[in-house]
Amino acid sequence: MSILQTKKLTIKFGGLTAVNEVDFSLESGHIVGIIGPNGAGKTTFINLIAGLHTPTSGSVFLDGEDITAMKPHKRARIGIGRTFQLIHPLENLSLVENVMNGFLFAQDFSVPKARKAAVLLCEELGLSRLERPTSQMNILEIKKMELAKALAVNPKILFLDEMMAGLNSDESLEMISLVQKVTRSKNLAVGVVEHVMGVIKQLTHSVVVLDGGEVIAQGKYEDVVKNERVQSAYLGGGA
Amino acid sequence: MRQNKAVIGSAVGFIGVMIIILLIAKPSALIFGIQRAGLYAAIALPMALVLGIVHIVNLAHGEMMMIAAYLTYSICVAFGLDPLVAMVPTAVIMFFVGMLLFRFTIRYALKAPELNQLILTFGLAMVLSQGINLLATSQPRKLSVDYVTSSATIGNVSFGTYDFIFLAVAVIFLTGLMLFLKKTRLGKAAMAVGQNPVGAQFVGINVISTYTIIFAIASAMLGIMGAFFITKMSIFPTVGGAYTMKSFCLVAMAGIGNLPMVLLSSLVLGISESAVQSIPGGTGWSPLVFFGLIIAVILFRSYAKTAGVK
Amino acid sequence: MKGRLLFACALLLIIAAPALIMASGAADSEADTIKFGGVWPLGDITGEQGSKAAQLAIDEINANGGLLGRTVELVIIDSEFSPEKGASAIERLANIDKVDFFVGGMASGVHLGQIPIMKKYQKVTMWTGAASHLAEAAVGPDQDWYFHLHPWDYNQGASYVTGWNAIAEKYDEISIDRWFLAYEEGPFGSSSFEATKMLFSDLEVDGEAFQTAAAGGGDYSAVIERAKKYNPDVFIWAGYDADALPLMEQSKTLNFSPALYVGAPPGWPADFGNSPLAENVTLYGMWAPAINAVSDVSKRFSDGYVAKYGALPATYFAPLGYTAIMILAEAVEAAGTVEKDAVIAALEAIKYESPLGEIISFEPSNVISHQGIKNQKILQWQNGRQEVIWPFEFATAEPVYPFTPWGER
Amino acid sequence: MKKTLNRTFLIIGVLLLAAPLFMGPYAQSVARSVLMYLMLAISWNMLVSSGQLSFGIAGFFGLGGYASTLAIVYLGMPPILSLVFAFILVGAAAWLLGLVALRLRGMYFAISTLALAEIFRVIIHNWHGFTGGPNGKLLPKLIFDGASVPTYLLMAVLAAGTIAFSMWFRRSKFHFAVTSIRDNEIAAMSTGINIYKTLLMVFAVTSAVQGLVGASFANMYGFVTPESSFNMNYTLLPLAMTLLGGLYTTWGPVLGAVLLGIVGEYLKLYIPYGHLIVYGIIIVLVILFMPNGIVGLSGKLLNGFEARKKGEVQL
Repeated sequence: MSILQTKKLTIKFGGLTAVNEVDFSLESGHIVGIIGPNGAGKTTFINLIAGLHTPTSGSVFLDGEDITAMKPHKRARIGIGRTFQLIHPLENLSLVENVMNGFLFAQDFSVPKARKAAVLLCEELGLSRLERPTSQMNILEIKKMELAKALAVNPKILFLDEMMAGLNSDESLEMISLVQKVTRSKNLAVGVVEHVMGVIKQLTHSVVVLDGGEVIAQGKYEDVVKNERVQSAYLGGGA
Repeated sequence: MRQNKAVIGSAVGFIGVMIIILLIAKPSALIFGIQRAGLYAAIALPMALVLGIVHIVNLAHGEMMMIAAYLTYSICVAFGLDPLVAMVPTAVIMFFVGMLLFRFTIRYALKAPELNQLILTFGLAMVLSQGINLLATSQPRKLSVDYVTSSATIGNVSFGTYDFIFLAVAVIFLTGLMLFLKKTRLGKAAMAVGQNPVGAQFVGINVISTYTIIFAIASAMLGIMGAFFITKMSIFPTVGGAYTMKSFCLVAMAGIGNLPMVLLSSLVLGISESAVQSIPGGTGWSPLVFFGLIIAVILFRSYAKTAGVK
Repeated sequence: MKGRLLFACALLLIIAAPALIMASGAADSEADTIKFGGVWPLGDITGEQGSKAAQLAIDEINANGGLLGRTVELVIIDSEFSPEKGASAIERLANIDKVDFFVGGMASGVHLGQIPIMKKYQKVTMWTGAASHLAEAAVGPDQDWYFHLHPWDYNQGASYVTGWNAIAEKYDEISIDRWFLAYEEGPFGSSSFEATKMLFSDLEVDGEAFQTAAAGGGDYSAVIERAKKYNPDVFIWAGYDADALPLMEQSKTLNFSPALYVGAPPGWPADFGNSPLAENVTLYGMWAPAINAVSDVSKRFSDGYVAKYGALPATYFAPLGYTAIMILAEAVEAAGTVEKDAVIAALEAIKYESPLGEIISFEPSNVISHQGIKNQKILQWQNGRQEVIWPFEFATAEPVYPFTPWGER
Repeated sequence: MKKTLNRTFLIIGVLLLAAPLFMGPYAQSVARSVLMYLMLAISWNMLVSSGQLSFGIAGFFGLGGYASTLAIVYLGMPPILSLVFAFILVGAAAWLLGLVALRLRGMYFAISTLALAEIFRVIIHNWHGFTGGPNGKLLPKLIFDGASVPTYLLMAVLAAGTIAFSMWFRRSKFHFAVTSIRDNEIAAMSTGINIYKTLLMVFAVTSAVQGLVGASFANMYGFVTPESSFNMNYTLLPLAMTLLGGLYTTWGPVLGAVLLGIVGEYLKLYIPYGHLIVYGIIIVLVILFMPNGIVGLSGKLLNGFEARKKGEVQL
């Protein structure tokens, strides 16, 4: 039974239809890749689910409940976690304080309790020297912190937007196993936007291909990449 | 862009409706309002330029105009010149004053949070006005020139003709700036710097010197305005403060970096203020109209912008 | 983190320490000096010249051998036009400088903050400013130590009634039946309007507010247009010095020339008299250099001021500041002591010939028991000078009537 | 170690607050006005920690003064109660206005707060019958009948309360919420922070503090007038003080208010004509050479701590 569902989700900006009637679902314990060429509407789609945009039409369901009109901060509280394509460390908070936010606000922990929980979570992800300002962290640590921030809201579903961008192959591998580990241990439903096909292949259980805001294919990675429409979309031929 | 058109459309519409109402009910209020709008716009345009390109809210804006006015006054008194002639040396001097102020103070606060720039320019404003107070006392000064009182009568409405010069100055400032920004190399560079300082640096534009020149140009414009100002108004050390605030409000109402809207906003405010003042007992309430309109416009724009995007 | 905290505290202490010393260590006051404590807004020309004129009086007294054989001293503190600064200044004068008398004053908004503090110390006070009846109410009755030189707002209003009636009676051609008041919308202008409406209730009075140039206004077209339509015999504007010339210019532009064009600002802009627009403008005031012609005290004061500061005083707060010191000195001389009750008694009996022309003595006003001057004078700009036209005993010129139309100058 | 330092600090703080009690009415009078600015600066600094720049301090200050005065004059409210009344009324007004104004950000929010402050002033100025119009209103008597020591004590208690509130604020959830909002609203939202509600609460409470200060001003000096109660100085000086001391901290505004307050008082004794120029020059120099304020600078000096470029220091 899928935990997250979208039905004919659509958003238009002026004349441009960025996401067009997308039906999509996620299941707990599964990792779904969301791929497509630049401008296909992947990030817009995540923003729609996170509540940053209001859809023009269509709806979003979490656990069968319609959350289409819900405010973004509420969605975080009911278990939608995400990371950002452009990373957003809160630079005036230290590493651990960045992670504490989710515990404090999505889970209503007290400050000392949130700190303890954040320390535990950071250790689980292999982060150390937790009182550092974010400006003293390297890119892998920042990415891990972003993951920790998303996990701190105690998510049921998790969207990872370009988590591997900027990482070298060793670091990517480390992140991949980390994501797989938390998906299993927390029984998460995960959506991954990624450009590197190798990562998608390794990480995901299935993929959805977006082009021009529409789903043009979905299924197992191996099958989908053979799809003609997908190939022409990536080659720039258009559908 | 769309919302911009909506704002311009409603501003023009508003002005149109006001003009029609006033033409029927109180033609003189319309004329006074347009004249007042010219003064507002001419003073606010240099601030809009600085804010749009250098991204500095200059709280010493009015004080710089005050300095320019005192400069004009001193030049006129010393050499017996007409203020509109003394305008030329004033503008030149103010160009360099602006350059120095920028080079030695504001430049160092560019990278700091905008709050630092606010307080820095607030400190400068204080130094300028208190300095003049010490040198020239708080007693107001004014140059009297004959042509200021020229007037015309249409039907039974008499009004000053000289006052239209402020509208002319505003229009000349505006077209001059638009041409400068769109047609000249320096202007294009300034636009590029204003939109994306980092990117501009990559294509080889010297950001700091562009900022300096823009600030100096704005100061020279204030120099010109200072000369015009003293033909109509008295000057005293604290005369600038109110115009800093008014300009700031106008620029915010127009939207940052939108020079033509400064003129439109001035017209909206000038005519509305004048209309309110033409009602007996209305003067006391005219600031309410001024500030109320500003809030309304800002809110309207923010709603127009967020419609569809949360 | 904690280190920084300590550092911050240490810094606080370092900053505060001199303040502690400054505040607790009383200024070494010689028992031999008689001390006056003065508070003015020194950044404003009224306060600047008022305080300088008071210093002139102090210098003159010392040059003549002091007071009761003791030297006199004036401690001047800036009120910065702020009630809390003005109030702190009084506290300082009372506790640190330990002055014998309070003098000075300008702006009701500052004085309202000072009055409660003054009441606490009840030192003999000779105040030269603050015209608001609200300030008088704040002082309240039965405060025998409080002496107020400047007329209250209603005194001024009443003196205009008296003055204009006298003028209308003496000069047949002058008519004063229809009044229009253009007033700035602040406390000064609007209380002038209220008072005028009340005092001239048997005449036709109308008015309209304008935004003073001192507060960012300066467009008088609306009010002039209304006045022109009303067509008054007397047009009065109650605004500030910054309004004077622009208002005249806009009147000329709109061709508005009432028979009596009266300005009632507390001060005039520099070189107003030199402007051709100024000619025949009538004004209210308490002093003008022209009074030197009818008063020796005025001349002595005025010459002394010019000798010391190089220019004629531009506001009547200068002679008022000078008067405040001199009148207290004369009372101390008469009492033979600086002891409070004796000085108050001497002040109650005093008849001091002031540089303002009047012989000042203290009488009750609406609330307080010691009000000094109750009249403003009516003056007129003639040939670049302010000439007194009323009260007639100080008159230095006949009024020019009617106001020369703009086209004929 | 930590305990001793805390205790040292507490003792110094209490000593400093208590010192004017033994230094006579003049010191108390100056200290009172320092404490007033200190509270305005601290409260403003709490809101600015969320990135929202308010130019409306003078507006809420004046509103509080009028609320308290009118409550005393018309309702015969006891002075202390009128302070509470002003606190609540201004807080409620700020809440309602915040509902609209907090949709705006950056310069636009700043301008709208400035405009609101002016609108308060204009309404009070023109409402002759009720507010006394341009002339203002007198209070029947001063709080504690104007006695210097109790009045100072009241201000000291209010200031200590404000400082304590700010210290709590900087350890509480609010600290995390406002700092996140200042850094990045979208990221803040995605961790579950209700931005609008957080800002609304901070705006209402800090404005209420400003109203309380205005009310105590009215009760200390016994009057309100539109010109003095809505004076722009009440907006601009707390800003300058906060910046001088250091943004985003509790002790920054405290230091700034004490320093500028006392320097201002000093200067005018030695330079009676023209001391405000020196005051202005000090502000300019401080911004140029200590862009992070004294607390930021001292932080750097002590820790060699260069990393946080915005110079934030948690105390």
